[in-house]
Amino acid sequence: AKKIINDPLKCADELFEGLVLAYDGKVRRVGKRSLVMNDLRPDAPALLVGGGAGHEPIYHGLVGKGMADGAAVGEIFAAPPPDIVLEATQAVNRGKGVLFLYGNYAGDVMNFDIGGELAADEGITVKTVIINDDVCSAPPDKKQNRRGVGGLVPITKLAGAAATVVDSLDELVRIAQKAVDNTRTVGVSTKPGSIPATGEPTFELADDVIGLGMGIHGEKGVGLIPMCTADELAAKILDLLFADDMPLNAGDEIVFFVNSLGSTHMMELLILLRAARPILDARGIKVHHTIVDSIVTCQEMAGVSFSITKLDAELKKLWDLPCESVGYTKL
Amino acid sequence: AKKIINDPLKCADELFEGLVLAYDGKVRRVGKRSLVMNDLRPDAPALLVGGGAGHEPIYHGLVGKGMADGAAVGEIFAAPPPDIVLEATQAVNRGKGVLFLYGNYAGDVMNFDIGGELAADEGITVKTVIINDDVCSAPPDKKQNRRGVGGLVPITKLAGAAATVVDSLDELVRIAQKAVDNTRTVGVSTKPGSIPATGEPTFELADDVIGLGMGIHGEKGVGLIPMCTADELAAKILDLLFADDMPLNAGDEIVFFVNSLGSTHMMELLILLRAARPILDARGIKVHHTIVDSIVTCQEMAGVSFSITKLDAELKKLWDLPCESVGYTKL
Amino acid sequence: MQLTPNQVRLMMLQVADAIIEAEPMLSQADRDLGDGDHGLGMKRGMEAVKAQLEPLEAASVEQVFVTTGTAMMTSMGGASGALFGTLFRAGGKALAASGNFDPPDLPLFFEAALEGVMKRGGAKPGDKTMIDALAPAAAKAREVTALPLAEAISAIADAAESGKEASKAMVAQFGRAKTLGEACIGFPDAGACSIVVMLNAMRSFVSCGV
Amino acid sequence: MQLTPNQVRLMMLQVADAIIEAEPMLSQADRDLGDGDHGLGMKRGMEAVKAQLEPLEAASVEQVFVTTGTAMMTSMGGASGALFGTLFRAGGKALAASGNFDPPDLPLFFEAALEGVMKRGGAKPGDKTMIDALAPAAAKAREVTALPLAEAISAIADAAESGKEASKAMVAQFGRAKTLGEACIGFPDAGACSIVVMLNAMRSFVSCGV
Ligand SMILES: Nc1ncnc2c1ncn2[C@@H]1O[C@H](COP(=O)(O)OP(=O)(O)O)[C@@H](O)[C@H]1O
Ligand SMILES: Nc1ncnc2c1ncn2[C@@H]1O[C@H](COP(=O)(O)OP(=O)(O)O)[C@@H](O)[C@H]1O
Ligand SMILES: [Mg+2]
Ligand SMILES: [Mg+2]
Ligand SMILES: [Mg+2]
Ligand SMILES: [Mg+2]
Repeated sequence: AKKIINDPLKCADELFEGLVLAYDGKVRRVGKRSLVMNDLRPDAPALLVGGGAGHEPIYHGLVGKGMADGAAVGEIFAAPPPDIVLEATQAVNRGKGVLFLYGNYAGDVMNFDIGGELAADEGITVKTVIINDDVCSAPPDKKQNRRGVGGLVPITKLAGAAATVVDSLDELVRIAQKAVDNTRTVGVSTKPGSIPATGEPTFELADDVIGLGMGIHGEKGVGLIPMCTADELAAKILDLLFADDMPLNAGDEIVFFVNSLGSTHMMELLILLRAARPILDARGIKVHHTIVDSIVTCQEMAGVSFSITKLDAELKKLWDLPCESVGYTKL
Repeated sequence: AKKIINDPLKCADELFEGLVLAYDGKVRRVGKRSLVMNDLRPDAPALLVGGGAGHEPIYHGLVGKGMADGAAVGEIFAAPPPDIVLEATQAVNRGKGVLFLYGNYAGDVMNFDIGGELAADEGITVKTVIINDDVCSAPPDKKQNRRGVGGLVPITKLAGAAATVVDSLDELVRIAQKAVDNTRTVGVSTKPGSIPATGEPTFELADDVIGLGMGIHGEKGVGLIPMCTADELAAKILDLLFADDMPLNAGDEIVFFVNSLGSTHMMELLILLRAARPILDARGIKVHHTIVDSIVTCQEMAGVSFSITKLDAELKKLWDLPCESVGYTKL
Repeated sequence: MQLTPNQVRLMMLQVADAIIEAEPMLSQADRDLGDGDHGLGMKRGMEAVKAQLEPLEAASVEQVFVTTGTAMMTSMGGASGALFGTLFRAGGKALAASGNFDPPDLPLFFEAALEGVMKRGGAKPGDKTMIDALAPAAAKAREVTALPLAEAISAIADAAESGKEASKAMVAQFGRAKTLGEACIGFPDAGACSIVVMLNAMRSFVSCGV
Repeated sequence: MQLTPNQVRLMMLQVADAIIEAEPMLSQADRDLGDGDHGLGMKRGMEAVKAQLEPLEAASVEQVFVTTGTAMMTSMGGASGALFGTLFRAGGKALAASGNFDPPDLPLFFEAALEGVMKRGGAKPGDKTMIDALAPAAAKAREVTALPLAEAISAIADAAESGKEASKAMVAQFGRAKTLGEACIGFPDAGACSIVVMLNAMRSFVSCGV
């Protein structure tokens, strides 16, 4: 892959430094590789996100007003180590404890757990909510095996909004968990990603197939389907979302997020949205807000995902609050 | 190219329909292929943008609060025909006339001109400001030959903000022209784009070279340079911006926009920003606002551009107003 | 000899089919120098032309050409939509008075078409645009007013072909190719190629025993 | 026979170099089943280990291993940073009392390492993880407490190698490969490969006449 980088092994550190600059002084760098908002509400529970680098603008691009309070940043495709989790935890904590909100990957779980143990040693209360919105990565009865993918954008937005209004960590945990419980994603990939350090594709995919449910590093999902039209693909993805254990009924209000994994052009996202909306409309599902963007990405990878977040009255109120970050901003 | 589309010849119509849905009711479709904000300020001059499709989210994705009032949408890589310009003009006009703001491409100039003549026949006052920010496409003394590229994002934002406060079309023209005069872009490409209907790359580019100043359809600029590091590339791009006829002095405040042409990952944009900022800082140029995003794009194309918009007191005030659109939103 | 309005309609349908068939060649020509969509745009335009002309009860030669131009202008967009639309609309209007498409009136058509295109786009002969095929065609039309229609059109088509060939040596001053500089030498202009395809289709129509 | 703290330090430096050299193979193993970064992460970890161990005045065997584990845990991130960090920290602490790295105490090291990794990651033997190389190594360590160090380590390394080979037939239950199902059969686990590289490096260190 022809990449605009310097030393391939320094990508994570360098993109992190660039990201801090992209925030125009609204966040500051902390320790080795964490960033934290400058303007934190005093005496409030904190929201910390994080994960591996190379998927920008997530995860660390979702820090800001009405979004996360800070982020712990790992190496390319690798969860942040515990000492980085700790430095970020200390920096966002305002005496009311810290919620760790991240995607369900073994590395993230272990490193945030160890980081949380270190923070507990320092007297900081830490709770964890794990994002596992990826329908295709495990059946509903094995939800603990599901990955976190596109859904982390609406979930971070809702938890971030909650963090601006709630008074206790438990309230923040309750709302973040509700956002997770109410969010499902189905994604597909059409072209593999690559790792900057090696330039090698992380998986192979023939020209005439689509990887259904494939993860953002090439982890397999439901399997391969033949290359098809946008209309067929939109229907297929929605079918998988409807078939999952989260009921979607007439009258339900949702956030609908159409995401590109990076190399899929926005034209294609819009053509998919055009196909998807009539299907949602026909079921009486009301789209309260649409996001069409490339936020959950992987180096060079092409593919798309649909995420649906069901809004109850509480979540809808939180959704409607403004938010601002490098990766997602809403008036 | 492996594209998620339906009929390749219907891409423009279908992405247009998807785009209208992406606006969640804030815009409506008009006529053949125009979109217009629903909530227009009465008795105000209007801002109309437009251009070919396939570069999403520009141009039609920049309609909304504090952005353009409407957009005329062409086919893939083709300016909108005059009847579409006319239908859009009629829909945005509120009796105070309409400013056409678009990139400097022969097709756009001719079609907007004809559309404007048709609108004049209907008694609508039309003025035109042409965006020509692309430094590499012609020397300063042939500025009329320069294309419109990345700069159209800050320029549309500034003109859109102006359209929410000014009372006369002439004032809108003055401010839009000032935004154009104060904006310069230098871009490079690393991988060719393609046209959905043929799947063929629009140009060729060897693995070991970068197209310096290449346009968003592959139009040539300054020439080819050897593939280089992000740090070298950032310095080279800034050198070309500094060498142009717009003075950039210590104390100047700017908007700095780092754009991906689509397939270049945000990681690379952030690594470039990290390289660019110290160079700007060293010259005493103050970055008032940074945008790091993929907004001016081409199917499949990889590459980046830096745009600089110099803010005087008036433009700075306009910049700080919020705006909202599918392609760019700011609190 | 002259064509009836209905024969002009049939001729333009044949022109439309020729352009549609030439789409890959025209797109390739635009890939060499521009953004690769010229053939697609022309094809889109000609499908719109066919949709308009097929059911048309042609009342005048002017009407056929103006309908053609308007259909192209409103369906194509891009540089060539405005320019080819202008070409046929201006050319057609120039025949309003005489009402004929015959050798004595051909200069009216081509000169008005050329003038319209030059005014609209600001380019002049030598700038490596469609004008470099259209201008020689117009000049030739002025020379062949006394020939039979088939021979006149044939001479005009040959002139356009030579003009297109000459465009290979030119450095573009207009359109997307204008930033290419010397690199565009050796390739013909895509719009000039379209002019040639059109005139060749006209030639084969009028030579087949009209 | 037993190693001095400084010899353990030199052994771990040799382990570090072996992993750094094996980076392409380890990355390929992770490309087959995961996200392709395992070799890079291990290399990064081992460079951090070298930076810590090279200047270290080794005071105890425990210190060398805990320093190794902490360096890996804080520099690598990802699943293997936490797991290999835990492995060396837990294993090293288990040698605190005896202070020796010799055959009678090797079971302490490997069993504590195994227990730490299992507790941290929740995986068990048969889940196609590094545990499938580490568990047989620990079992073998319990059997060879009476052998000379070089022979004991060699037997342990062989056991790990067999375990890594056996992992090829397993269907992953943990880590990124867990969504692959049957498709992961035939490929060894990347973490298990790292265990084997490490033990082979230990073998060659202790066999070279310590
Ligand atoms: N200013 C101009 N005057 C005359 N012809 C022009 C001008 N600009 C472009 N053209 C013609 O248009 C052709 C390109 O048409 P097309 O590819 O359809 O449009 P676009 O450049 O918008 O993609 C060129 O080959 C050239 O013949
Ligand atoms: N829960 C677990 N228990 C034990 N080992 C695990 C577990 N999860 C992953 N591993 C090991 O980690 C290896 C992958 O490491 P690495 O590629 O560095 O991490 P990541 O999965 O974060 O990219 C796997 O090959 C496996 O041996
Ligand atoms: Mg990883
Ligand atoms: Mg075009
Ligand atoms: Mg073209
Ligand atoms: Mg891995």
